[in-house]
Amino acid sequence: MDFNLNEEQEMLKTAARDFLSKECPKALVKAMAQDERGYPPELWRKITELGWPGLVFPEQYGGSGGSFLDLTVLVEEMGRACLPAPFFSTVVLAGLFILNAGSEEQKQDLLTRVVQGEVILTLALTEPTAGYDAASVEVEAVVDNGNYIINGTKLFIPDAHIADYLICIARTEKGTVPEEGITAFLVDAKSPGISCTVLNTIAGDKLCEVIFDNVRVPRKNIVGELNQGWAPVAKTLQQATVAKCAEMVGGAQQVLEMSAEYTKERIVFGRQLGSFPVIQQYIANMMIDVDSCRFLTYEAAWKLSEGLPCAMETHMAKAWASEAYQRVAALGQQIFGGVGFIQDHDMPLYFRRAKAAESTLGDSYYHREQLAQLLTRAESSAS
Amino acid sequence: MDFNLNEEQEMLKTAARDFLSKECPKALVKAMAQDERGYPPELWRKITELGWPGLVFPEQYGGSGGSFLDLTVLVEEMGRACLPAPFFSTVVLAGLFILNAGSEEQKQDLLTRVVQGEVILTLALTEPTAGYDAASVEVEAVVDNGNYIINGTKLFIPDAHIADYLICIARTEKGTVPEEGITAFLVDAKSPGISCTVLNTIAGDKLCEVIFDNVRVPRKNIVGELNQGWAPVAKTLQQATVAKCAEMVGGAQQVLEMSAEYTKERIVFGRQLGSFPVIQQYIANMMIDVDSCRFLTYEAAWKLSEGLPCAMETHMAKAWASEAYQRVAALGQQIFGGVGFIQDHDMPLYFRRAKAAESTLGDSYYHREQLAQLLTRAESSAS
Amino acid sequence: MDFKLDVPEPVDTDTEEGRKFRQEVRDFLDKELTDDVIRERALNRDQPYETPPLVIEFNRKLGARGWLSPQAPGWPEEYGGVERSEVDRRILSEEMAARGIGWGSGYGGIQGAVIIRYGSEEMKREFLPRIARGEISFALGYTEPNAGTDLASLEMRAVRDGDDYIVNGQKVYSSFAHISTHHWLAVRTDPDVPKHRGISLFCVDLASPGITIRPLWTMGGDRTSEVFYDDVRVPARNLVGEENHGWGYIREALGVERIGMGGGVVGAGGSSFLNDLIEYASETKRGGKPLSEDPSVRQSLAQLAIETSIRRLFSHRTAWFMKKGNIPEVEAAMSKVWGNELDQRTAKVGLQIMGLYGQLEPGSNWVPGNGSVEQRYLFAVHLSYGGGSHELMRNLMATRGMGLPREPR
Amino acid sequence: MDFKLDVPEPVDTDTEEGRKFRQEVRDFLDKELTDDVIRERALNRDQPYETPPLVIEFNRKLGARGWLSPQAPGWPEEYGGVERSEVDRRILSEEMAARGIGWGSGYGGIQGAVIIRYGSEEMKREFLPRIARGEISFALGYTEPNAGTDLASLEMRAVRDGDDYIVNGQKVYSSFAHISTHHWLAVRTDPDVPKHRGISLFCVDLASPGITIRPLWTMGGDRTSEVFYDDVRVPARNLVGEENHGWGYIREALGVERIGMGGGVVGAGGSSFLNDLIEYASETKRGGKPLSEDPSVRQSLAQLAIETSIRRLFSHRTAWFMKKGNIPEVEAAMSKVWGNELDQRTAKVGLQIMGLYGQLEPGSNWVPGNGSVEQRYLFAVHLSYGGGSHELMRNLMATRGMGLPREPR
Repeated sequence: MDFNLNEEQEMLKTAARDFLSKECPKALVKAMAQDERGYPPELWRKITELGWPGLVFPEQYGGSGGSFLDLTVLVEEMGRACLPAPFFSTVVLAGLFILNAGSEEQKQDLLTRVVQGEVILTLALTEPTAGYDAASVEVEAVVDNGNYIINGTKLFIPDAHIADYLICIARTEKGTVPEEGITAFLVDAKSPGISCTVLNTIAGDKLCEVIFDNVRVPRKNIVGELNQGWAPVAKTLQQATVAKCAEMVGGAQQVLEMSAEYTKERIVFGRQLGSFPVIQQYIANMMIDVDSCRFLTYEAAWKLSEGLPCAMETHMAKAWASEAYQRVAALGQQIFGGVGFIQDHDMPLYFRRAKAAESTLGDSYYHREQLAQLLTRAESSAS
Repeated sequence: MDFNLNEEQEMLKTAARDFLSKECPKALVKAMAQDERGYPPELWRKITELGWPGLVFPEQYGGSGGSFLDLTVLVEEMGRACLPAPFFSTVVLAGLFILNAGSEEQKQDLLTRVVQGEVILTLALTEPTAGYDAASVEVEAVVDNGNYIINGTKLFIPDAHIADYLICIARTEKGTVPEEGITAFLVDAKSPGISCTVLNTIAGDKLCEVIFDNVRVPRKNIVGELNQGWAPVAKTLQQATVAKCAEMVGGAQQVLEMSAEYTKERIVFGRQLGSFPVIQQYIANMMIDVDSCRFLTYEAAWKLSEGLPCAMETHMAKAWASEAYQRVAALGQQIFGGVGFIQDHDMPLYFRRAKAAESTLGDSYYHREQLAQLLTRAESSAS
Repeated sequence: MDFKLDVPEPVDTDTEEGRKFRQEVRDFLDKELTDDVIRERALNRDQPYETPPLVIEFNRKLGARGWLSPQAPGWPEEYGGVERSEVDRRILSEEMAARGIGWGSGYGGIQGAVIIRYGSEEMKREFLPRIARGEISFALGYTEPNAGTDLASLEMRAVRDGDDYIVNGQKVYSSFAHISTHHWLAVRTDPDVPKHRGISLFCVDLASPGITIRPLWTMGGDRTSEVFYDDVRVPARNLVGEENHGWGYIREALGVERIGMGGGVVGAGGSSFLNDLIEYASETKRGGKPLSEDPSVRQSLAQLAIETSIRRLFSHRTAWFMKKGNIPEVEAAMSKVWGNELDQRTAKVGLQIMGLYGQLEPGSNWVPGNGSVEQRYLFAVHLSYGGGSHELMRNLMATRGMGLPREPR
Repeated sequence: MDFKLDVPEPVDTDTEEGRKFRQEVRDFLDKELTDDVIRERALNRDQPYETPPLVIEFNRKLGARGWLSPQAPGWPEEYGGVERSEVDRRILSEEMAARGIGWGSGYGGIQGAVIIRYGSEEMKREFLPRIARGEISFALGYTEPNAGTDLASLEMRAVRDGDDYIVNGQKVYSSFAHISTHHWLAVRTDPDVPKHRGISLFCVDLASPGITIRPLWTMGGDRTSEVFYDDVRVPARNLVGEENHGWGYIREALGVERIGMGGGVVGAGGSSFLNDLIEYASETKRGGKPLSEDPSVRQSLAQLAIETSIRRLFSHRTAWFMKKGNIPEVEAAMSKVWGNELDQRTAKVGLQIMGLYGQLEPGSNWVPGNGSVEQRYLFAVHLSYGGGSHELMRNLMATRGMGLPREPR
């Protein structure tokens, strides 16, 4: 057991924190929520120069071959800084999917460009059905003359409005179980028949509605196996879920720290706010929530890094973090009071993101139910 | 709207409180938890002399024709005092069932004797199925030569060990729905074939296992209509549920008051315990729980008294009180600390009863689900 | 006990005059009571002390006809009270209730109540008729950057200078200051006495030279304001009551205000919101089944229904307690704490039930109910400290309600 | 980071001597480590500072063979430490782990740790070997009727008289005092200095004349004791460390003690309890279906599984932190608060799932699992104040962990 990061990870963490606190001030974050694109290309260029998009990809694609745990460390700092950049969509969702499922040729082509910061990608999975299971995939792709024609609506797709390519998860066959008959297509975002609308969201992130109206995709753009697309989606979802938890850990940690600092500065009834025992109880509860989120998340990330099975750990981390981050943010708001309720303050950034993060990639109920299946299945197979 | 009791109810409440604080000290309550019978006959005699068993029954049966709200006031004080007496079993469960379902002759016979304190009754409803719905009734009564033969096990039956008669709810027919084919039988507790064992319970109340082994009951002992017994059971359950809530309100109120008093006496770190803001938050939360339980309960009781429908109010009261009383008792334990953990203290009486009361007559999940049925049914019929 | 709603004695409004008046009221409401006014009133129900813009306009029109409510309990005629007949009052009540808003719980009432009790004769004659006519609207000037929960530590200064006071300093979170006519301003007039004893209260014309109002946008999307005073001259006749007695008036106003918080208008607000959620859950399918068939959703909705009932009962208890002539300090605190925390929970559960759709904001494609739940989720954040922090409310409940000793200071 | 469990380097125990020793240990355990001892140890896992009766007996037998654990980290031989070979230690660990108990986390270790650090040479020679042999068992003598959470306000007096101290007064909640050999007694030796500076610590032979032990039965069904001292003579050589320095030793002992609380032995306790619940839910039918198919039950069990994982991670973190040579004050407090409150929740959820059956007590017909969950529900009540109230633990976490200012006294 070792609860410390290793030396390289500590360096990565420090470097990322320093960089982001300098290059990604909160004013920029707030401006980007209003911005049409939603990210500053200049900052994204610098991030690419730092090699972050390539951190987790193998060296043969230009990456630095870092572990999933390394990625987790980096994403935590992004969550802390509320970084407005297409990292999660391009690297975590689409990039890892390509790594998990793509052909060598696709990896060479796409991952190399991801690493260089030349393309923005995203994974077009969710739909108006609003679920993360295979049964929720209803967008259809039918074969036509060696091509596929995609029809339907994808919803809540991050960064689709700026993406060069979408990886569209579509149904190509009605299988006997929902997991069968799903295929992933690499779709040029400028293909005729695609229309994309940015949704207004609580976090000011850029989730999109993407309508596919007879969108034609060549067969060679299938990523992975025809009809066998669910397995890599599931794997990618697991990785993305842990990464999302890391983002939440970063945010929660920052809320805790800024709240604790504020309780030392703020004078109420002639005393520092932090000297009131009720406030101390709040801070202690926030500490418990932050540490518990952190450990659950990093245990899952470590297992992913080591190639160990971690379905249970992933469900635990996301079920817990979804609620804990919201609790931490709510206590932060209560501690800051009026000053934290002003939109210009940093608190609302976290309060809003905590809500968004809860619903993304499955909420607490969903993950507890998944966990219960594993728990009771283990039980019934043991007895 | 009037949140005060009326003058007679205030008098009843004061008289009951005075009487019980004198005649039912906590030492007696504790002794009775160890006692085989579980109640002091002398005290029961005095209670009968006060007319409490007759409070809610019409004058033609020797009662004083009080309202259900009057009964609620009285039962609250019993809950406050942790009264060990067969009142709930005899009057609330069996007595009200007879009033709801019995023939004039049965009422004359039985209720008159209840009022006089001559008989102890109970309702034998629950079984190892441990539910309060009709489907949980599996004990069978089959007709045999004008008599009925009852077989099966009733479980968690209060005061069966001292009861003169049991009202046994049995299945006489397989109906198309579980509510059909249920019949109530008045059974002499000394009938051959009945064996009764007292269970050890957290509250030290006397819940029993009652095994019916070919118990013969004459046809005339049917209370109400053959096969139509569920409706009066359901009505009685509603009344008993509200009465149980009143008992819980009384207990919670007492815990709040004794905890608040203790915080004024106890000196910690040179100050009264109650001057610590964290303790004040606890007491405030207890106040909210006590008042909310009280109002929900009394609204349901008032509606019962007025003959108004109150299924929703009943589910609300029990769902809420089941959890709130436990919260109040747990905070009481936390405030008293070590001294309240000693079995001789009064706190454990309430902590234990709060748990027992939660599971009795349907717990929070059960009542919330029932409530949800009413809420969504209203919605779907409205739309 | 009696849980029947208090229904007034029947009055025959079906006379020729009555019918005519009813038609007049209906025509007026058809024209003036727009959906936007109704929504603004509902959103504002937890801030009865400040008047939002459309309501200001609507009140002015009501006031012009003598139909505004602050005087409903009966202000003397010399202060602008209009003695309407029982029939008229009943019709006004019924018609406005039919549109989902109450009559008799209008704005400006809190300031009016303080002025009628403590104001000089001159102030009463100047302000009360204009409040009754809806011509005056107030923004609160209490909070400062260093005086929030601990309000009495406010630092803004007013110095007597002839017939005026010269006022300097800054207020924050002064909602609707940019569209109100007056500031209900608490300032320090004596810095050399214990902090509670040197505060005075003024009615300040917000058009006075030297006042600058700057917007502050809240997380809830609403605008509030900072108000800066730079050598502002306020006539001494605008002092409410006595100099240096302001803290007592403010406490009284805060107490009155709090009564309306959390519960809102009895029976309104919270429960219709819950009904919307139940309707949403019944009509929205996930995985082929209505959300309302999901057992967790059912448990959540049932729990909210119970807690909403408790809100209703707490509100009724407070109202009943006041009606008996008591000051419902503990009762109002309980009602505020409960109602406001319930608002937070309800919005949270609402968004949770909506899943991914819960994060959508007004105006977005696919947004359920135009984002009203999401807006409420953000708005509700401030309810647990605005108008008295819930930590202080709970301390008050324990000390005043159960006699716990106060924390030694 | 690395979440692999720390597994010791492999050691070849499969030698002839090793096999022989293993057989000897197995035979011993077959005979002495009864189910009752195991259960008593498990129940006592949150009170590592006092030794329950069957464990006292078992430890004595282990100690007689030199197999007891307090000396496991290595006490010098002159104080009774037995230098066992790595092979022997490994075999003892493995065999006891196979029976579900740990080796190396025995009783008397806390007192031993204080004595070895602060005790006089004479005291070390007198007590440590007997602790190592399991001959001595301690009951804590800290709490008094007016000194619980605020322990330093204890009033019991010891007055020097020649080579002895004369002790008078009363202790409460002194668990197992009636079967222990010694009292680990905190008394006031100087009443004229600030309260923390006048406390001393003694090892008192509980057989001393003038000591009366009276039973106190707890809600959890366990016996604890009141201990009365009436002019009890305690030899001055039984003073631990220096006179009037007792508070420092007690705080240190409390800190060590707390490390074990909440988490218990890493990985043990809580999770097997949860597994029992899952098993119960899977095997018990209600309305024809296993309880484990009820969605609410599933949510509850999953939540407990997550919270139990958090307990495990908190415990491991504390252990790791200590291993690095740090004093885990904040970490241990978090672990205690979390673990003990989780124990309360787990028992509560357990009973709730059992429905009507949840209220049955041990020995009753129909009781599930002989009432172990119900007993735990009652027992767990005291965990949130015993060994440091959770309010104080949280204050400590915030002040030491995040640097919040202490409450002014």
